[in-house]
Amino acid sequence: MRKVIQANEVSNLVKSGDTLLVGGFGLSGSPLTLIYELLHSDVSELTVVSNNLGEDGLGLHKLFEAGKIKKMVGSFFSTNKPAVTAWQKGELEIDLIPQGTLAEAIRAGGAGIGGFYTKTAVGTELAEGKEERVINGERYIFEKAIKGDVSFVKAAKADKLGNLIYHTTARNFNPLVATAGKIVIAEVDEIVEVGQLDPEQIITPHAYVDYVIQSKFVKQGVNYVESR
Amino acid sequence: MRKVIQANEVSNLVKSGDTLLVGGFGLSGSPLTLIYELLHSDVSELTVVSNNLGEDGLGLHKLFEAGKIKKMVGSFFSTNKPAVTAWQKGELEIDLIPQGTLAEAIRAGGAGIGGFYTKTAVGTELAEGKEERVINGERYIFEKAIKGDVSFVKAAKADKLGNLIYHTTARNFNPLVATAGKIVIAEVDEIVEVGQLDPEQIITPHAYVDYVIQSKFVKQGVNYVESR
Amino acid sequence: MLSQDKRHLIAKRVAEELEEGQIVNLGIGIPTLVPQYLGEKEVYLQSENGLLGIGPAPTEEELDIDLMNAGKEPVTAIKGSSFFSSADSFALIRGGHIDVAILGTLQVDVKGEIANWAVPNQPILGVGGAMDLVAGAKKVIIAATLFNNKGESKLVSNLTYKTSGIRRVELFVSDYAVFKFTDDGVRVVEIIEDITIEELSEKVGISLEYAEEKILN
Amino acid sequence: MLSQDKRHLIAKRVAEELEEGQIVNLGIGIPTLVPQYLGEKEVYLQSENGLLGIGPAPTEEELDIDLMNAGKEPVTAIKGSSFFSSADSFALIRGGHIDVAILGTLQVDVKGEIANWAVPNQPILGVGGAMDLVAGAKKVIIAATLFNNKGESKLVSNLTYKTSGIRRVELFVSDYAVFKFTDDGVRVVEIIEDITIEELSEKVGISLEYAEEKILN
Repeated sequence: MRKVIQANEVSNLVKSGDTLLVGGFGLSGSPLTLIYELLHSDVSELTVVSNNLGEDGLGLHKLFEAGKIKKMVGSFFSTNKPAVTAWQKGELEIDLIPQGTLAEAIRAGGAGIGGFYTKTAVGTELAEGKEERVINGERYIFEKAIKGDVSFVKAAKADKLGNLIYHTTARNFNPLVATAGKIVIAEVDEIVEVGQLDPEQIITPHAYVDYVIQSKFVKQGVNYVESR
Repeated sequence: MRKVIQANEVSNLVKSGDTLLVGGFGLSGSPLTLIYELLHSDVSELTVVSNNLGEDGLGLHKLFEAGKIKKMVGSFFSTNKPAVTAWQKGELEIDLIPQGTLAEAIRAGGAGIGGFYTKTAVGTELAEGKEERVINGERYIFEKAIKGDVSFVKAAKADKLGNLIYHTTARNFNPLVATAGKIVIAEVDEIVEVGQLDPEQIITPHAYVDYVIQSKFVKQGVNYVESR
Repeated sequence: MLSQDKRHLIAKRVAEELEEGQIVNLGIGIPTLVPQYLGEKEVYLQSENGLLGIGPAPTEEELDIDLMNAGKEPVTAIKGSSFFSSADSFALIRGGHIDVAILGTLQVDVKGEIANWAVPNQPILGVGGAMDLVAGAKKVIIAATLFNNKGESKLVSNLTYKTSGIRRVELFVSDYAVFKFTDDGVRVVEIIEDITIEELSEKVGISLEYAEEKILN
Repeated sequence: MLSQDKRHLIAKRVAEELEEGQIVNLGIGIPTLVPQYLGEKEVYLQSENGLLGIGPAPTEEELDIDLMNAGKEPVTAIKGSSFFSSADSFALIRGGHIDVAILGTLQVDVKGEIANWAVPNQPILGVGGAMDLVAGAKKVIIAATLFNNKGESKLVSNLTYKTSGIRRVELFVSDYAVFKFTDDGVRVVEIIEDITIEELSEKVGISLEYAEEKILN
């Protein structure tokens, strides 16, 4: 029941070919310490489920540059030029899903829901090949739940049991990916004693969290910088 | 934009034949003031979606005694003898749904999801007549989302915008029904100024809440009693 | 043995199955007796109505109608507990995040399928969270007396009561024996009552065999 | 008119459409200019990444990478704001709890169907929350110049770009006119630029009619 581990233990938890669920919206709320730990490992052929591929040269983008990502599943990659180029060359697979559908599919994966019907994207190119059904007179498309082998979560605080709270919009996809991975690792700014988090305010109960690491990054304006 | 109203304005918001979504687990977290306001109104033929039918002589059970409920949708009525008798006589329709499926269906209704596939109840009598589908090798059944005309919510505090927080397990179904009614009315123990609730701790954002009333009940041990 | 003693015997044996740090959901009845036999072992009790971290029974002063368990009994919450909605609670349950559900039952068949929600010859108007727990928990342990108050075995060849779902339970801890369910069917892991396996087979009406634990595990 | 003036003209006109207390989601571009024209009218701005209650732009000291809008620009949060996950945020959007979404577009057809996500002749690798907003918001107002930078009308008989969904928008506020979409098709509600409806029709390449507002509303 030792949940707090060292960052260098992380790469042992991820295998080549794994599906990795990663929280964050762009870099905001992105688990950078966890992501960068994989740079030094020999894992490869990862499928990464995350709204974006970090930003050019930062976050998940570094994993991509290091040739560790086979496929991305997310909602927005247009502004990431190297990813677009790699996709055009057939070097990167991309599965594009509307942002709300992505969020709902990850939640469903964590909640034991096999799939669901959404109004979003009905009649569009992103609905092609997907089952359509009329429910109460409205058109919906079917989406399957998403689960992962390992989830990378960024939270503001964890207690030693693994309960998590988040900070402002850095919450984003983090509580969702925390529910849907076989192994869930949370990177946090601060680790506190059990009892120091308000039970009404805990967003991710410790039942979801397998490991906790101390983040190596601190905020500096609109950047996260490595702490010394 | 006047959200805070008087209890006696509530019955004007409910029409005969409406589907009413009501929070609470047994009596715990039950919006008693809102429920009892309907006793003095002429609404009838209600379909009520709630985990239970209150408890004998209390909560929703009073609405049933007053002959205002045509149909109940929920997960547990066995211990409510008068309801069981009424069902046997054909005087009360009951739609029995597993508790988790009920919670998920109400959430789906509020979230623009038309329906979903759940593992719960596969192969049981409660799955009869429901579509079954195998997803990734596992059996699931289809459940439609639930929406209501009016939602009755019990919360601990509201600010004047309608943001809500709850208290311990009195939260239960309340945040769910708050998302899934065309008209959402929250009964609260305390109404505070805008800015007095922690933005990280708000469970129901004000976008969901149409009206707020002050509860007439206070806690006294394992009971809620009418305040004088 | 007195009925009350049997219930405690079962609860005590179930407690041995739990491991430090597990997330556990307790059904009503015998399962609620398990925590008193955990000793130093810390497990976290979840309640369907939205709590992880049920504490000891409240004092008179602590009684609070807001804070209930799924059996609608007043409870307390321990340090490190958290509250959540019913949707989030069943996401935890159905999504496979409960390590062990300890449930009572009316019947278990030899494959481990259980019937624990619909009381025979009564209107079927209650299910609660029973089917969600059966479908979702990582491991299901049945804690129940082997015979009902009519003297009928709860372990049966085929369910005659309504099934709670297709998921097979892992273990049935009774007052006579502990039964394990695998793809090969039911095996006796341990005999508790002073009885031979032949006598047990006869009482139950099913030919029972010991598990070869070393092979099975 | 300068391009920048046109953008503000559109934003100002859109601001008139909003009502006190509404929950509003703003797309990128012209929609982000709307708040400065609201005057005393209080609306609540929602951001897809999990915020209801976006405040004014942050000062240098307030800059915080944690606190961003959906365009990944730093923001602040007002009194009465709340934070939630992306799943809860899109539940709000898709579930019909956003009163008005103000979006840019590439094209609108005469029935009000829009194409606002896939830039032609570029790899389609981004959709973000565009389709969720189109499908879910109670009312969608398009805020865009009438002509793109090649001089082509964005109001078209049939979309030639990829649709954002089957839901038809209610209003298109452009720099030339305000268009309303009903079951009968598109109608001009108001002409902004000094131009006749005949001249407008010719420029757009579609025969346009005025709305009879009294009948339509």
